[in-house]
Amino acid sequence: MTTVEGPVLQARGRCWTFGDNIPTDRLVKTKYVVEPMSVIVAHVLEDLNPRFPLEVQPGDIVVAGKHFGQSSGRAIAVKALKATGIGCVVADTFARTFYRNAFEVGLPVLELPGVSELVSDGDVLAVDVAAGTFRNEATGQERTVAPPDAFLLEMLRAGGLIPLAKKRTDLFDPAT
Amino acid sequence: MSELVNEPSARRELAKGVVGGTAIVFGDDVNTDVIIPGRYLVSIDPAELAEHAFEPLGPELQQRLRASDVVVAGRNFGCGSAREQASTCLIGAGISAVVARSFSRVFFRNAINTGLVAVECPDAVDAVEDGAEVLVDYGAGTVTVGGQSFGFAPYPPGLRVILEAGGLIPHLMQQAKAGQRG
Amino acid sequence: MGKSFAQKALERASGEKDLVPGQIVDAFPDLYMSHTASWRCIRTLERMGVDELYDVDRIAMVMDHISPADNAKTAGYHALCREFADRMGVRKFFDVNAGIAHVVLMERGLIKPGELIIGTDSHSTIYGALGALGTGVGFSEITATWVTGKLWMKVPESIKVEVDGPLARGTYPKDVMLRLIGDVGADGATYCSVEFHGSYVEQMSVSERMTLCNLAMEMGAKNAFVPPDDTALAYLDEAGADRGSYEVLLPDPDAQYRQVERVDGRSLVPQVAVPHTVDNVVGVDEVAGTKVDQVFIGSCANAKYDDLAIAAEVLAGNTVAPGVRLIVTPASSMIMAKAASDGIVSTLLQAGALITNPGCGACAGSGGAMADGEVTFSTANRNFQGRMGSYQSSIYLGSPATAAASAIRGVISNPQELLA
Amino acid sequence: MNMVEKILARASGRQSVEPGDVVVAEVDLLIMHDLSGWLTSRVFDKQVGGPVRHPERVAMVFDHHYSPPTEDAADMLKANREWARRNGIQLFDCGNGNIHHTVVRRGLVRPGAIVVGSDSHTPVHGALGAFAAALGNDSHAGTVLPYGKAWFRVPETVRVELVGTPPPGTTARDVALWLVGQIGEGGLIYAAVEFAGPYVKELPFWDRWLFPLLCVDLGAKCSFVEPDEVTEEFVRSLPPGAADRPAHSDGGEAARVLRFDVGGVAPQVACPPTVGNLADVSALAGTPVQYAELGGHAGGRLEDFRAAAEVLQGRRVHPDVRFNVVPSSREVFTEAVREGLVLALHEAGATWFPPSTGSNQAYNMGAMAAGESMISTHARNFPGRNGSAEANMYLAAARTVAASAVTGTITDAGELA
Repeated sequence: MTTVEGPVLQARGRCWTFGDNIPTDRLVKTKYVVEPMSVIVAHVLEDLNPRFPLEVQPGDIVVAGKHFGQSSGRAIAVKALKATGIGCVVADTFARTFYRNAFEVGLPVLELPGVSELVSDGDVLAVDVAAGTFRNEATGQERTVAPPDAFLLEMLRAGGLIPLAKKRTDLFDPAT
Repeated sequence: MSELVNEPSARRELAKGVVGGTAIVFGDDVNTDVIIPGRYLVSIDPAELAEHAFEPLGPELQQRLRASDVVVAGRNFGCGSAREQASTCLIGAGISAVVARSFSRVFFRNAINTGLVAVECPDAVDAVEDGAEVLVDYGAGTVTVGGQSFGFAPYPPGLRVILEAGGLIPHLMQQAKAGQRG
Repeated sequence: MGKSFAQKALERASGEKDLVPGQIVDAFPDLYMSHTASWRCIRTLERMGVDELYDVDRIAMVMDHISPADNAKTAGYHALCREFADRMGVRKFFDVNAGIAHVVLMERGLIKPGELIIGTDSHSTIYGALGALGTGVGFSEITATWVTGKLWMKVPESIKVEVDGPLARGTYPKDVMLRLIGDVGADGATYCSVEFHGSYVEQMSVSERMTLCNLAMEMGAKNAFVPPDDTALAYLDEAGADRGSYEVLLPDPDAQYRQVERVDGRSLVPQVAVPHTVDNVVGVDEVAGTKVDQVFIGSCANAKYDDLAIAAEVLAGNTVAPGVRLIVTPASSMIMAKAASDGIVSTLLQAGALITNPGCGACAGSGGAMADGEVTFSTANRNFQGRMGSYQSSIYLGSPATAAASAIRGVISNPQELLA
Repeated sequence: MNMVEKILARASGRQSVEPGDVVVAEVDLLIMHDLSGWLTSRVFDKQVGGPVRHPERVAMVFDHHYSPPTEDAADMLKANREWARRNGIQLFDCGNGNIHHTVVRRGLVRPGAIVVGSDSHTPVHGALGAFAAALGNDSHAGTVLPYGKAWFRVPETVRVELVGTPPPGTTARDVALWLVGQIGEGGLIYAAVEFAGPYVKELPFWDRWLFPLLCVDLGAKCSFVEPDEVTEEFVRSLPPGAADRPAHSDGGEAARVLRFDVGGVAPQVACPPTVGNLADVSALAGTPVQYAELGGHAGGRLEDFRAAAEVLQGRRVHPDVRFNVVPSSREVFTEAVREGLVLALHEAGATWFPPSTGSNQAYNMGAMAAGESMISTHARNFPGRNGSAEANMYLAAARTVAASAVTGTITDAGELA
């Protein structure tokens, strides 16, 4: 039996598409923020696509337009997406706090300008975040971008910031 | 209409003039915040309200309430607010009558107006133990507990019509219909 | 045999003569007050399929209980009430910014001596402070009255309460009433009309009389009454009630009373109602030192202008104890204006109070919820279990002065020590 | 290096930093509100634990609730209070004010400091010459609380220069809203946005405040106005706090410079569903509103109350409108009483609420039914934030909000008869 440390940085799965400027408020509505994750995850993104929380499968891929995850910096929005079991999120651009939170909670994300033009709901996609590669198996279209910073990839592989900080005391707590 | 005619089963029994069954016994001064907390007043649905009836006293008591047919209480039952849901929630919980030493006046009015039998009968209250069988013969003006029968002052005719119609609003609507026919 | 106030008022409202206690009559109220619960009346009316009302000018609606709306559902109820008022021409409609229904209607001259007023609120007994017969009913009854203009009323027996004064410094009408409720019990006046008489009542302001009549409900009263005198008439003049538009009804000198209660204000100390019933009353010193987490100065019992002034007098130059939340909710918009213009708001703010918008506030669940084990000292009229949040929290009731003193010290305290 | 780079270099013990570098820097202030504090404390207790390294550098402000409406809310606040007490963290309980205004008014934010918080508008503290960024709960729980540190990628600087003088009736809030429309939501992702130019230099402190505030809607990491005499004078008015360490740019570091002439900007309204959906107020004239509110991160300032009082002078709020006024801090409320603004707005028909974030996300107030509309000085207008997802939120300057409250429809204050 093998132990997987942190998330797999490659994903292959069906895609769910969302538009531009999606705020975290609509990923997880305010009234659910204080609920247990099992409740939150049953409502994630339901405003924009009621089928999503009901039908999303582990390994599926979320593709969004520009400035995905804007508004509140609440990490709970990213944690809720991660809890659905999706393989990764690819967007034209991300809101900065969403992007940061994604690495901190261990959800692979790839910023790929123009991706929203390349996909339709249900296409099967293959994404390698560490390599910066993207392939739409339905259309055969491929793209490559610069992968995230090495530090961010290290964080992802560690499973997020909290496990990383515990491991890398040289960075955060050199005194001890 | 379903929200106006509260709990059809209780009404069916009323027509025969006798309601009752297993009793659940409370003490004096049971107030409306305990019967139905203010936070649930956004509903007027008897079934939904019944889920929260007597919630401050805990789930065990709530279960017993729902398994009971008659609420028996001491003095001043239903004191506090004018909220009509205090009687509606009991109807929703399957309670067909309340027998008490005395009622707060707004609760008494609300009971009549929602079609819930509410009788003041201190002697019967003295005789009842938790879980006993209590029957209210509403026409004869008696409460029967374990073979013993206790009298209570019958309702004035004007109020009795309201009760028998299932409450004030159904009563008004019956009147209106009768008026239209006539 | 002489007649009580209630007999006379119900004779007037029913058109019948020589009523006796116990008799049931059809009475025609002068005003039907419904608060935020109005939505239930509107829904009921819709289902009845009736759109013709008896007299829309007798309808008063005040959005005081959940103000402002706390979620889309209650916002929808408010919107329904506004739409109904607009469509039906309900002119006595007061929105979420006005304040507590009872206080708003009184200060605007809509409650007059001798009138019969029904309301979807048990504390409608308060209207007796202006010599009206005010009583609480359920929302079905309000709806029925909208349609038919009448409802059944039982003619009550009467109880006479005599209050002698003057009150000692640091004690107030609230203390008088808590003592009385403690003495007669929560059902001591059930179904009765409670008339307040006596030398000290004559000296009271209308606001103080409102506290008496409001709390009469907590001993089970159907209604309460203070004989209207020059003080009441001056209040009515200022409120804009035309003297020709009402008739003062006074009990006959030989009216029959079921009982007479007497409160000697001179020997009274500040009183506190201890959880979880209003008739569980002790002198403040018996519970002094009890830790409080929150102090609430609000409600139709004690958030009128003079109540805020009393609190400010105690709080001036002091600050709220660390860890204590002091919430002040003025009873009405007009009271807020007066308190803002004469320095009371400043004094309260400087002491560390949180001043909310006017309305029922924490007394009716708009804020002030407590977690398990917490304690609130409140100037409201109810301390029932679970009324403010957790079923495992506690509410103590007392005067605004006792509340303010307790906020300063962080424990229940006798205000006489701070006012000395 | 520019201001941000100098602050990050100092705090990470480096001689210099460049855009793109990842640094671990010492944090001077972590701010949390009731909601983010609760989320962060749970992550900290469950996944990290241990003492808080510098509790004196952490502040919690209860501003989403001014008075808990439910037992669940009361439980959250109680847990927060206990957590703050247990960890020695400064707590500003209900009624002190909006998180950002409160920590500034209490002197906790100093020029040159590193300020972090979960609230997305945390970059507003760049108005005092601080480096301020919004981080997620896990950064706070995982590194800021246990070690007093956070990781940052050094951002590129984009300098936004504003020139010209807008017409009378156009306020700083209008210019700020307009800029979001010009640059576009997400138009400056990850940038450090410097606001400069003669228009900005001339603004008093609380008007400058509105510019770093909006940078989150541009997607920026942080934003700032270089400290100058206006900043210094404002800082002198605050209670004393930690030492000021103002940093100044050497000049010319900006990767890009955007220049805007604000000379022709009319009063603006941000329309649903997003902050970047701007229109001149005249284009929306006549749109009915049922709620109007002065409050939120961008409102509730004395300047807003003064502007509203001026508009409302001799006028009354329309009977169909609920006009809510929410001071941004206890200090502002007290000053508003002293200036007679509380009475003036109240008598015109407004209702005052406790210092807080007001209707932001409708925790205590501001819930709307389907089809209702609000115009406010708030910072956000996403559907579903305030009750029904079918309700509409319009964002505008205080003058426009007050004028709309008078007419019951969206109205340019200059058009009031």
